Amino acid sequence: MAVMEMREALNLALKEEMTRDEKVFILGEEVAEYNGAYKVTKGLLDHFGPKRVIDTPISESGFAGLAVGAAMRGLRPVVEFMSFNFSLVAMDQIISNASKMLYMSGGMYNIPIVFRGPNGAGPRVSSQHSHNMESVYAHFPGIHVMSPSCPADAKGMLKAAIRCNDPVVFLENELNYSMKDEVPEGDNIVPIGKGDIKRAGKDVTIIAWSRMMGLAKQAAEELNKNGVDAELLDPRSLKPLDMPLIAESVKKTGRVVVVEEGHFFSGLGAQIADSIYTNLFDYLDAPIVRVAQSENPMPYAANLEAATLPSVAKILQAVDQVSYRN
Amino acid sequence: MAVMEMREALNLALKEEMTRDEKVFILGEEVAEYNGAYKVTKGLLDHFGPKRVIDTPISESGFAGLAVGAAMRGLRPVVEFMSFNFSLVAMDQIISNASKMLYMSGGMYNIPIVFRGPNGAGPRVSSQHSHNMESVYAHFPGIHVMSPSCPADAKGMLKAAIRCNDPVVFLENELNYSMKDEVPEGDNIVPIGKGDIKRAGKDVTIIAWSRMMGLAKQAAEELNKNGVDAELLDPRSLKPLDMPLIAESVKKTGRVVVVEEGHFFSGLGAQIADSIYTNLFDYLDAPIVRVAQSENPMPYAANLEAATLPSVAKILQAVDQVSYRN
Amino acid sequence: MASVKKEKTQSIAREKLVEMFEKMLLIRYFEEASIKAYQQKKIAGFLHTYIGQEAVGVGTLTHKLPQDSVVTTYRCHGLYLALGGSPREGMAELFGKVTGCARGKGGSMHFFSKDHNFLGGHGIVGGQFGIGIGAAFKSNYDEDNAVSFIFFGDGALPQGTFHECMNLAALWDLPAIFICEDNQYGMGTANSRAIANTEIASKAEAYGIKGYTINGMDLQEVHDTMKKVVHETRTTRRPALVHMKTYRYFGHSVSDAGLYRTKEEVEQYKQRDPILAETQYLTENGWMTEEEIKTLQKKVRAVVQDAVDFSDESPEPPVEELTRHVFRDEEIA
Amino acid sequence: MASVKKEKTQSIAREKLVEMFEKMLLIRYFEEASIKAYQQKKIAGFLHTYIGQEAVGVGTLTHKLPQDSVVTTYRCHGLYLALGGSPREGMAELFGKVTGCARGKGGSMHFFSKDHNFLGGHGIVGGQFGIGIGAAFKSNYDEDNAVSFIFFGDGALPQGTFHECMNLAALWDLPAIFICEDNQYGMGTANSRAIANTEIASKAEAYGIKGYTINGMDLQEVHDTMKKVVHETRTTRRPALVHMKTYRYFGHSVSDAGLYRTKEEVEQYKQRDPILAETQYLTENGWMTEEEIKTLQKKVRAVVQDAVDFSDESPEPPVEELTRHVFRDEEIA
Ligand SMILES: Cc1ncc(C[n+]2csc(CCOP(=O)(O)OP(=O)(O)O)c2C)c(N)n1
Ligand SMILES: Cc1ncc(C[n+]2csc(CCOP(=O)(O)OP(=O)(O)O)c2C)c(N)n1
Ligand SMILES: [Mg+2]
Ligand SMILES: [Mg+2]
Repeated sequence: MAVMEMREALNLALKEEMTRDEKVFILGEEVAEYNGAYKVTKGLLDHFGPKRVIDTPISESGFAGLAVGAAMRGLRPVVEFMSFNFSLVAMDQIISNASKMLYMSGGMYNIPIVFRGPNGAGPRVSSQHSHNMESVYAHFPGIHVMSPSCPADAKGMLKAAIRCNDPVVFLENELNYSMKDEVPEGDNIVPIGKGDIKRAGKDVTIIAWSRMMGLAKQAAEELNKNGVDAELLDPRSLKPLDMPLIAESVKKTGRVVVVEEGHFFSGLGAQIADSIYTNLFDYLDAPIVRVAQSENPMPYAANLEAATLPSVAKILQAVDQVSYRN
Repeated sequence: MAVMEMREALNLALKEEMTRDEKVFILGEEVAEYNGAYKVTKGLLDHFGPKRVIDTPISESGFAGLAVGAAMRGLRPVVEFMSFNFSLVAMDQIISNASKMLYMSGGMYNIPIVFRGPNGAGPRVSSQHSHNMESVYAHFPGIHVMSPSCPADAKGMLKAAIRCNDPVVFLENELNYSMKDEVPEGDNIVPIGKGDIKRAGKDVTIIAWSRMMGLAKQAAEELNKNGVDAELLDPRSLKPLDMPLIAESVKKTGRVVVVEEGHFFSGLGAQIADSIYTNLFDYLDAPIVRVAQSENPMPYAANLEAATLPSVAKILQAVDQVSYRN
Repeated sequence: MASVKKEKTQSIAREKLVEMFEKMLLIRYFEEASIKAYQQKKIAGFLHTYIGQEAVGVGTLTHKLPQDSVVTTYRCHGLYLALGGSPREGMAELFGKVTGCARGKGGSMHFFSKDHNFLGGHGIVGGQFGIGIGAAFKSNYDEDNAVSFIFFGDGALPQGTFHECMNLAALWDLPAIFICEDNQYGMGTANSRAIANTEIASKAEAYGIKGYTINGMDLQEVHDTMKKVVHETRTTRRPALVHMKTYRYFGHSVSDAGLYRTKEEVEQYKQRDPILAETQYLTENGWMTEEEIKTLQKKVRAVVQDAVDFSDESPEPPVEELTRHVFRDEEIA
Repeated sequence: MASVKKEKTQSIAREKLVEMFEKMLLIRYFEEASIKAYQQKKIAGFLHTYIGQEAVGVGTLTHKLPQDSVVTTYRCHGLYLALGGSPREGMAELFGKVTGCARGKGGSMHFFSKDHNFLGGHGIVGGQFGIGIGAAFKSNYDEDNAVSFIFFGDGALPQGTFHECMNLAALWDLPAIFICEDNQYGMGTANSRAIANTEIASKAEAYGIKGYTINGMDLQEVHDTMKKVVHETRTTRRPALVHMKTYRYFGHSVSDAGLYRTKEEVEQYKQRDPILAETQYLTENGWMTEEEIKTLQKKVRAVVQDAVDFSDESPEPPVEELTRHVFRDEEIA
């Protein structure tokens, strides 16, 4: 198995899928000549040429909309948002058009688009550049939401997203792009809707995705030293959620911590918690504890930024709390 | 006490606040010469003139942004979205600018804007015109979210929103505009963050807001016939939530149904449920039951539309379920 | 009305003109029937009719080739019918029946037809621009020589997406024809209260493309000029902006009282009604007798009545339809 | 470099020119210091410097009256300093210290100054247009005779908000001056790959307003033309569009390798450096001796060093700051 960075795994997924299906093309700001703001599309222009790897002006609404029209006429666009913060100006195209089209056309026009790019806080980029969009996109039916936490998943999930015949919001993370790990050769599709146990354990289930899984892993190591055996569950697909997998884990541990990078109020963790309470109430030994970003915009100052975001310490504290150890 | 329609109560709030403070002005599509698409602004142009009651082109992002700039320089804009569906094209101005400005300017520029208009499904207006936006706007810190369920609240809440020195998303409902009820004279401010018990009861707490409170009231009457005494709680402010009031009610009833018009997944109800589970776990006699719109875009056909939306029957079923009666 | 005989060039063959005339009649009668059905509460929600604007859609889309795409606003019935969409399926859509062109799920604002690459029927003002240039992009991608017709109202011009998509189309040589159906109002707002510089065609220059102004009440002018524009866009791959001056006789939607304009203004436009004008043209040129016109009108009315009957008799969507078509890959979810 | 003595009109008095020259120096040195501090990891996140574009901001904002407003992009340090913003508070903001102009919460992209009605420092491309016209709107509302300066990059022109706000400003006579700082690239994208029709000033016509093209590397040209434009907008209340041709010497932000342009191109622009040009002008005209220039440079360097020292010594925001300023009405929430 090759070891590669997350950005390389994503790049490989794009390359393989573009090779497999010539209806797949990618467009976005700086994806071509600049090789991508975060180099995820590196080399694709050279390989596939300007017909299929397309630099756009700063017109997110325009090119997201273009992708919808192209998809209706049979192409399979991959739209890169330089970051998902900028998807806010294109939101109407994603919600009102991409996610509604199949339904409101009575099944006539499906929209095979992947909207992808980094989600969440970059390092020290402050208020307007640090949004976590998962709970927003997950709220509207007609669109899937995925977010990988390791290179192998990144590749297998992006391939699944590209092959999906419906719109997918695919949330990467800038701070994870240089994460290195093994990536199996071949297709190794990770189906939409399938979560993964990243560490088996019996005492507490920590649900985390994207960059938060890294923190959860560190927390699990710490916990292990103290004799707490944490199970790490990565839903991978944030919508639809892999409820069978979650149920299996919760039945085993009886205790759940949900970690998300985004804001607490109306965060995706609230839905995950609600789904667990509703379906697994009798298996819970304690109320679920959520770890999330605090309820303020992202500050620039280093100390405040650190205080805002979830951390290993906060996860440990949450595990303590859910285990009635505090 | 005068009896008036919800639209008249809102109109009166606007009129009184514009009279009180000449920095308050209103802008939006058709608010002036047309007297408002839903007549909420009726007569305001005649009364205050075109300087303060302003018809805009269809440029939601432009005029929402204009409001932000005007607010930074000391005015107090009320922005009418003809419906909150159209706020999707202005979302970046609301999230990235209005809700972040005070924080990212280190406390320098506050943004006293009310973004208001009908939210949720109009009658038979299909996929693109039926969004419930509460959980989206409530997710981002820096903005309050309110939604009235009766004329008196509509007036008192809108006045509070206009006097608030921070941005408020104020969600009305087209189907409620002609609801008639008593409205007390005078200011009768309903403070942001204060919920209300619309019916006291002891067996089950039904949390509902906006048009859903009407359904909840009908359900409560039905329940009463069967000897079930429901408490109806309207949070009114959806963010911040009135957790003390909710706690009081839950401690009394031990059973909770949350009704929202919007979609289930990542709906605001998930957060309300999560907050209750977290803070009041030991008081709950059964898992909370949520009633929400089903997980599909809004269909046009009458029978499908009816099947999608929450209904009295669905609330009754939820109460049955939470009471272990099914 | 003065004779139109000599004002027009006979650039259109009789057969073609009769065909277009029939389409205009179909749209007119279809829309009249829809208003009636709305009053009978068989139709609900919004209903935006195309009455008055028939010449724009019919005169333009007669130049559409099978591979071309068309997209428009919520005011979509006319274009759907102009393209050859089934009146039965159109009316059934308005009635919310499963036999509708969108299975009763879309409604009045969301007509679609895959057979005609009719990409809808869109409710968000400006939301269709991207779709239209996307179809044009596809045409270049697949080199199928298609063009894309993007219809929009004057009210959509101040939206940001207009600018973004004009720029993208001009920058990338996307064969998109931006057709502004300027019926002079966006709801109750006269376009001069919404658009700085109402010389709409002149906005093309900002993007380095060509702009055209057409009297959209004149079927033959629409036909002739659009023939040229479509040919040019098809061959050069350069987008174009077309300003169609037209008028809607009814309110913005059925619930609009129309207090923002005078009856005289409406009457004035009705004098220039394209159906009236072509009726005169056909008879004065001896292309059709009054008798033939009446027969044709009858035939078209029967088609519309059949559509209404069909819709009346059609079933509502079964309730399983509620959760179908959320995703194409229905096994996920 | 050829003598500039005779090419320029002496429309600017010595004192004024020296003042502007000093401002340009301040910006240049401040930005150089910020790059250094970034390398020393005292600054993090994005850092977009104004080096090369000094003449635009300085030559324009010298015409600002106290009641006027200014808004710009993330490339905001230069304008902040041109307005008279405190170098200490600016640098401290970059250092993320509580003494910063946004209390360390905004960072490089979000400078603000209420004293100067400097409305920020905005990170979303195009996000500031609305703010700018809103300030202009306020000026009409309060009849305070102000104008609004809206700076934006060439890369923002394809954004929908540009169009929406140009249209609103022209439609409503909002005294906003739209100043496109065309440094020829939006990140790695040459403007010709982003904008159909790069004659930016000509886009004013689409809105029925005036457009101007200015050599943004020439302080005196900027000063003179903007004097006229500002006066015109202030008196007529008509917005204007100004195309400033300029150049950034460094990468888009500090992390940009700049492979999309040649060293020769950069060098060519550096030859036209406004600080260099004005140095020559001042000395050749005998307005300052080389000695005086050196003394001035030293003085300005000391100001910047003081700002760095101040920022080094300033405290981080106390952790209570984390949840402050989410709302003005802090009791709600
Ligand atoms: C983004 C958005 N804002 C507002 C509306 C509400 N609305 C629907 S149609 C309309 C007027 C549009 O006028 P125009 O574009 O001229 O088209 P016409 O109805 O005249 O054909 C408005 C304001 C909407 N659908 N979408
Ligand atoms: C809506 C949006 N899309 C993308 C970005 C990422 N981005 C930041 S700056 C920039 C280039 C802007 O170029 P230009 O407007 O010319 O300004 P300059 O940096 O040259 O001053 C891009 C693409 C953003 N901040 N906002
Ligand atoms: Mg119109
Ligand atoms: Mg630039």
